[in-house]
Amino acid sequence: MTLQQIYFGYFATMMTIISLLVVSRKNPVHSVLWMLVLFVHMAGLYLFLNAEFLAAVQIIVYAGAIMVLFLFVIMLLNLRKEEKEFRLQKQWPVSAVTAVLFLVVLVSILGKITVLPELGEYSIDMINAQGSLMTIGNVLYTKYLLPFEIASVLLLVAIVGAVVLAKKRIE
Amino acid sequence: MLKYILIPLLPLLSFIINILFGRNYIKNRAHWIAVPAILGSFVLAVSACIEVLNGKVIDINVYSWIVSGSFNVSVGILIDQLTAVMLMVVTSIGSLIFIYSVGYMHGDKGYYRFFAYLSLFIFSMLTLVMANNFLIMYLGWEAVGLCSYFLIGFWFHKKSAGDAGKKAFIVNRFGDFGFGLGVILIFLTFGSLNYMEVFGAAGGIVGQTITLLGYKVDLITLICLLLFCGAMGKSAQFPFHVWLPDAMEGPTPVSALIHAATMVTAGVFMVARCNTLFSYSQTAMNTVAIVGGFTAIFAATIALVQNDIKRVIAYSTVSQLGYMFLALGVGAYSAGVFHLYTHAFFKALLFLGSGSVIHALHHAKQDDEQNMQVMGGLKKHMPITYWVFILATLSITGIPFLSGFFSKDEILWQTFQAGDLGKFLWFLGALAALLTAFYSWRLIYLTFHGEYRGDTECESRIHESPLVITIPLMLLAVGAVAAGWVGIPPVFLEHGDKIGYFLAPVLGHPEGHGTHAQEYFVIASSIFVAIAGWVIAYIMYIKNPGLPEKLFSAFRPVHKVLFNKYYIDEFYDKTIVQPVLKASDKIILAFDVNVIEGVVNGVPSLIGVFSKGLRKIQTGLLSNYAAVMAIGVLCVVGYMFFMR
Amino acid sequence: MVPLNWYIILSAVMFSIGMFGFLSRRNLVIMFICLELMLNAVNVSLVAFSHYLQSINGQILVFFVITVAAAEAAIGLAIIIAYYKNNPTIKVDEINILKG
Amino acid sequence: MENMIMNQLDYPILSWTVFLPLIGIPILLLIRNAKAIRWTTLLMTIITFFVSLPLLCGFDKTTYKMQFVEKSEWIPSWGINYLIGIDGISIFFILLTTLLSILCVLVSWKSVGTKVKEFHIAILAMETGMLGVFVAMDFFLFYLFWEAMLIPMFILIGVFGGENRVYAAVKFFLYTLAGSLLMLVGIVVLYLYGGRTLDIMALSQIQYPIKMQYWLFMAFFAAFAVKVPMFPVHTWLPDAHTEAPTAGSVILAGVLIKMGAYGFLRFSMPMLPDATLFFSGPILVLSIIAIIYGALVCFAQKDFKRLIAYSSVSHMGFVTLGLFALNTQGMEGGILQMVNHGVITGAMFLMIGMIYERTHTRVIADYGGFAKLVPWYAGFFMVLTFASIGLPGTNGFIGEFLIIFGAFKANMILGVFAATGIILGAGYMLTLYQKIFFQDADPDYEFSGKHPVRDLELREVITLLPLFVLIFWIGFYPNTFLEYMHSSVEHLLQQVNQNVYAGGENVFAKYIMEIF
Repeated sequence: MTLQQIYFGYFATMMTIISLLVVSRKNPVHSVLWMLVLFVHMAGLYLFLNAEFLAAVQIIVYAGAIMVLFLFVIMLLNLRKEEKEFRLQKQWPVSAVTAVLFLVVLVSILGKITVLPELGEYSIDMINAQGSLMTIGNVLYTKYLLPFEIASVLLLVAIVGAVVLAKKRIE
Repeated sequence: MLKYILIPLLPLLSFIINILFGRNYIKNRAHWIAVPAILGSFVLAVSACIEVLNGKVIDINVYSWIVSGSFNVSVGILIDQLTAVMLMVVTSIGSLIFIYSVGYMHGDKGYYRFFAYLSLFIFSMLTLVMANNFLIMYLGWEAVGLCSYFLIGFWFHKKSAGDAGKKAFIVNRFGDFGFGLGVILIFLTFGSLNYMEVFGAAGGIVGQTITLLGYKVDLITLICLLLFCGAMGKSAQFPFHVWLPDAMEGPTPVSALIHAATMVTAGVFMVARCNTLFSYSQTAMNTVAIVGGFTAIFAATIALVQNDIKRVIAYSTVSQLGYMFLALGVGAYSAGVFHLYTHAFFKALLFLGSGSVIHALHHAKQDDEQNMQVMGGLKKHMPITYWVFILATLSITGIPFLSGFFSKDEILWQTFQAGDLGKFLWFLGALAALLTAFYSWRLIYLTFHGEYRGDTECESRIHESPLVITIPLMLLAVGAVAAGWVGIPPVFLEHGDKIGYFLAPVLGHPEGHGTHAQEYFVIASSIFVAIAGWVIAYIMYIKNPGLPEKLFSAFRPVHKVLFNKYYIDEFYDKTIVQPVLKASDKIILAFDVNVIEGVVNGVPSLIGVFSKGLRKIQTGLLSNYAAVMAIGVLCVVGYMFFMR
Repeated sequence: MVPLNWYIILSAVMFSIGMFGFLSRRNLVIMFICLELMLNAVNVSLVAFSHYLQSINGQILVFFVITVAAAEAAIGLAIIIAYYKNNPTIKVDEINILKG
Repeated sequence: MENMIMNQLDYPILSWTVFLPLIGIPILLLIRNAKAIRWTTLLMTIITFFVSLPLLCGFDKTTYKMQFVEKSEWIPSWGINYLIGIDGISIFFILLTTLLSILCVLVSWKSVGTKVKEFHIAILAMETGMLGVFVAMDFFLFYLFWEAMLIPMFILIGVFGGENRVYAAVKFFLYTLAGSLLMLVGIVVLYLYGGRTLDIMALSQIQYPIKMQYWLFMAFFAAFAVKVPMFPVHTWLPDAHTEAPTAGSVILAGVLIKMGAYGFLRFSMPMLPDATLFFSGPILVLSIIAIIYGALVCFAQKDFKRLIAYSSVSHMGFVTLGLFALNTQGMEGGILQMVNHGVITGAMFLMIGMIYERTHTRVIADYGGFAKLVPWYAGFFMVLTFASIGLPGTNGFIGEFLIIFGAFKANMILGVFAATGIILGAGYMLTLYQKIFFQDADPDYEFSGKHPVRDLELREVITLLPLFVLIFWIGFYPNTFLEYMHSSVEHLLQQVNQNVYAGGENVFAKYIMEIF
């Protein structure tokens, strides 16, 4: 068992366990905190797949911004008092079966994939030479310029939308 | 040609003028237009008859009416001997009745309307009589039915009058139903509707038969029976007689003109006109004779017990019409038409006489003025009407040397000669003559003899009708007496039967094969019968007035049946009228509403049921939708990777 | 050397856990978190592909996935707050105004 | 183009007649006050009528060919062209439509108070739609006008109608639409089989296989039977009539109903001769049922308009009987009866509208003793009653007699049953007349004394006059109208019976003869 496999095994098991915890916690705050831990592990995995920039983004954006936002909302709505009822909906077995079926189908598909598309020209060492941030920046601002601009517009729309929605209605 | 067209057109013009301008301009000066019009057409009719007398037959096609493929009918006029007789009857009696109704209808609100409808009636009757093809006759036929509808229902505010008018029109429509089909059948067999062509080709189709509902039916008999069905409807013969007594709701001049002299005789005229067709089919002749004979005796029995003066005379009309059809049935067409001619005079006289009686009682404020039980002893108050009535009754009962005797005796004699069926029918006829004598004299004694049974102070106000009423009565009385002298049988005065010879070219002249002895026996028997009826009536109503009551109570059921006219009205009502109304009420409406509406509204409600089912899927729960999406993706992916 | 399949299995497992959470949890906010979890599972597989197929596109796609996730979270939470104002519940099965 | 005679006149008369009312609509949009709207619409309809008049005198009676034909490319790629023309059969319907439209505008002078502009626009659009149907010689154009005509009628009933007008309007719309969609399928089949052309003349030359003819006939039958209201599918008519405003009822009874029968004449018979022969038996039986059923239902009607609606079901039963007797007299009688029915029932609805303006009730029981109150009205209605019964001297008789004659010639039993229709007709019409005009009203009846009902005024008499002139003109001298039809009917019968043309004998009718 090479060092890499042990490294991956740790991360895989930890991420599975944490995601199970995130899903099953009665108290939403605990879920969010476990989610944070999950993000940290994901950042570690990204580093392992030498996507340093993404690891950073993952930590800053996901963990830092989105999870904080969730915490704010949970605190705002002081949800803790509703923990008495049963967490799951009445037809949870159906969704459990669906989820498991999904898993089975996805995994069984792997067996079907026989031919791998040919490798792209961005080999790992070429990225390390430039630094992953540089390469992503080059490609982002040349080939994917339009999606980038659209993404910015999308964010703008989200901001405006969030503000409008959360504003107090003036009747 | 214009001269002949003017005969029917003058009354039409008077109708149009009266109906359009009557309400606000003419009001009760309508007779200034109507009477000259009818007199004008009377004069023209006389001139036409004189032309026909010296042998000229007028047959003109005015313009082609309907042209559709092979079907070609034109409006045309035919004036031959038969039409001449009818023209004389219609226009002469029409004029007298017009003058009479000037007095009778004086002061009535619908005065102009009355004269308008009367003129329209004269126009339609003349069209019917002067037609030269079956379709124009059909036109006249229906138009006459229309006018009788107007005139019977003249006092329309009375519900009974309205109903009677409607009943008359619908029963006539039953007759016209048969007549219309007959006309169509005639065209289909002969290819034309013109009289001359049809009668000319009649011989050719004697043997032909036609399959109808699987049976072989003789064509000529079928045509004659259909035509006769129309005649029965119009002339109120047995199955279709129900409308005539109710038609008495109309004013009396109407009853006189339409339901005595002219319209009801249209059926007789039609059968006489188609004598060539009828003579080819023995079965049709027999049916006509039997129906005629039966109706004569049947109507006479009902007339025995009626109390309404006009209904008695109405039933006597039905009975006399039965006589005419009897004559036609045995082939004595000229005798039938001769009886029609004389009957028109004395029956119109009877009606107008009773009209003047009712008029007088009406002025005397006597309620239920048509009921004979209320009258009595009017001899002192209304001498002229009394004597005129006497003359008319003498004539109708068949007292020798009066018009009724000659025409009725001629019929009985001709029936007698027509084989053993003829003998039986002759016996029926004689019996009917006995009953006729009885009820006619009963009417005289009840109204004019004995004491006044109405309330006494009214009696003082009863007085003779004004001259404008009595003059036409007297003229008609002359007609009632003298009209018969035209057809004195050869046995009294050789070649005396002038009308028979006059009508011969159209109707043919049956050679009598009975011996003189038989003829004398028939004449003697009819005289005996007339006097016997008179004597019985005299005993029952003058000698001991109590007798009728005792007799009626003795035969209580018989009296009830006769009084209610054999319950035929109720029978028709139950078998035809009610089922139609009930069918339309319940079955048809229910069918229409439930079945069709059910289907029509059922489809959308069915769709509604489906949609209600589908709505359950929209639960509103977010996770359900997400689950459905997930399953959807699952299926697609599964199919893509595993099924293909 | 860790083969690519393992990464994909890992992301599939995370994804189905996320899906189970999303489909069966009653609390709306938790459902959003599970949604984020599913997105991150996808990101993992994307990065793994980008790494093994030596093409940078995977990472850029993850970059865009993150922006979309952020926008989506913002709007979703705003909606929850707006809804919470007039109807103080965030139980999913009580929010069924859209019931047909 | 051997069976068409191009337009001889210097101006396209048919296009002008059809689209003149349409030109009126924008003018109406500009006007504001109601009075001006009414006068302009009246003017437009009168001009259309006078534009359509030269059709009569310019018409060549000797040929069966289509006349005044106008043709121009429309959608060349599909072979659809703007092709219009008329022949002996359709000429009277055009004149009837233009005449009735004038009368509709006149009769709703006072009764339509609100939304006057929309009402008159609907009438003008209606007129164009109807005229279009009668002149269209191209299936596409025909179907376009056939559907276009529904919308204004829907508006007329739906907006300006009585109490549950929406139900009636929707029912009318769906009934006709369902039928005409099937027809569309038929048209497409014909288009494809007939060599990608929609020209009706060309399509009627082609001999289609028997089985296909049966299916096509049923498809067309669905559309036309609904319009004619033949027996089972007639329930939309009474509702549509009771709820429609007077103008709507007049147009509905006067022209809309004729399109179904016209459709049979123009499409089903020439194009599908064998199917026509095959189906003529059942259709004859259906028409007999329609006659007797329609008449019987009239006995039990409480509502004035509903009774007249059912009576027109019975009259149209006569028309289909005449048409499918498949001999000259029956056919010509049928077409003439269509014109007659348009005149008589159109006039009757006009009069019902007038009395409704005064009494605001359609229940027969509320009326009584109107002969004293409104004598002129009673007189006019009397003439109509007897025209509708078919009294000789009026136009009803000519039509009915020819039809019964044709039916009798085709098959004796059918003729007898058809003739019973006359008796029933007399029954319910006279009962109606008696209940409304003769009988004395019951005391608590509010019209007798309180506010006197005023008699016909000049405007109303003028509205009725042309129709009454027509009643007596056709009654006394029908040849002026019959002459136009002879050659077209002859040609049509040849087309239908070309394989069994023994004096226009009806094959199926003989078949019935054996059964009975």
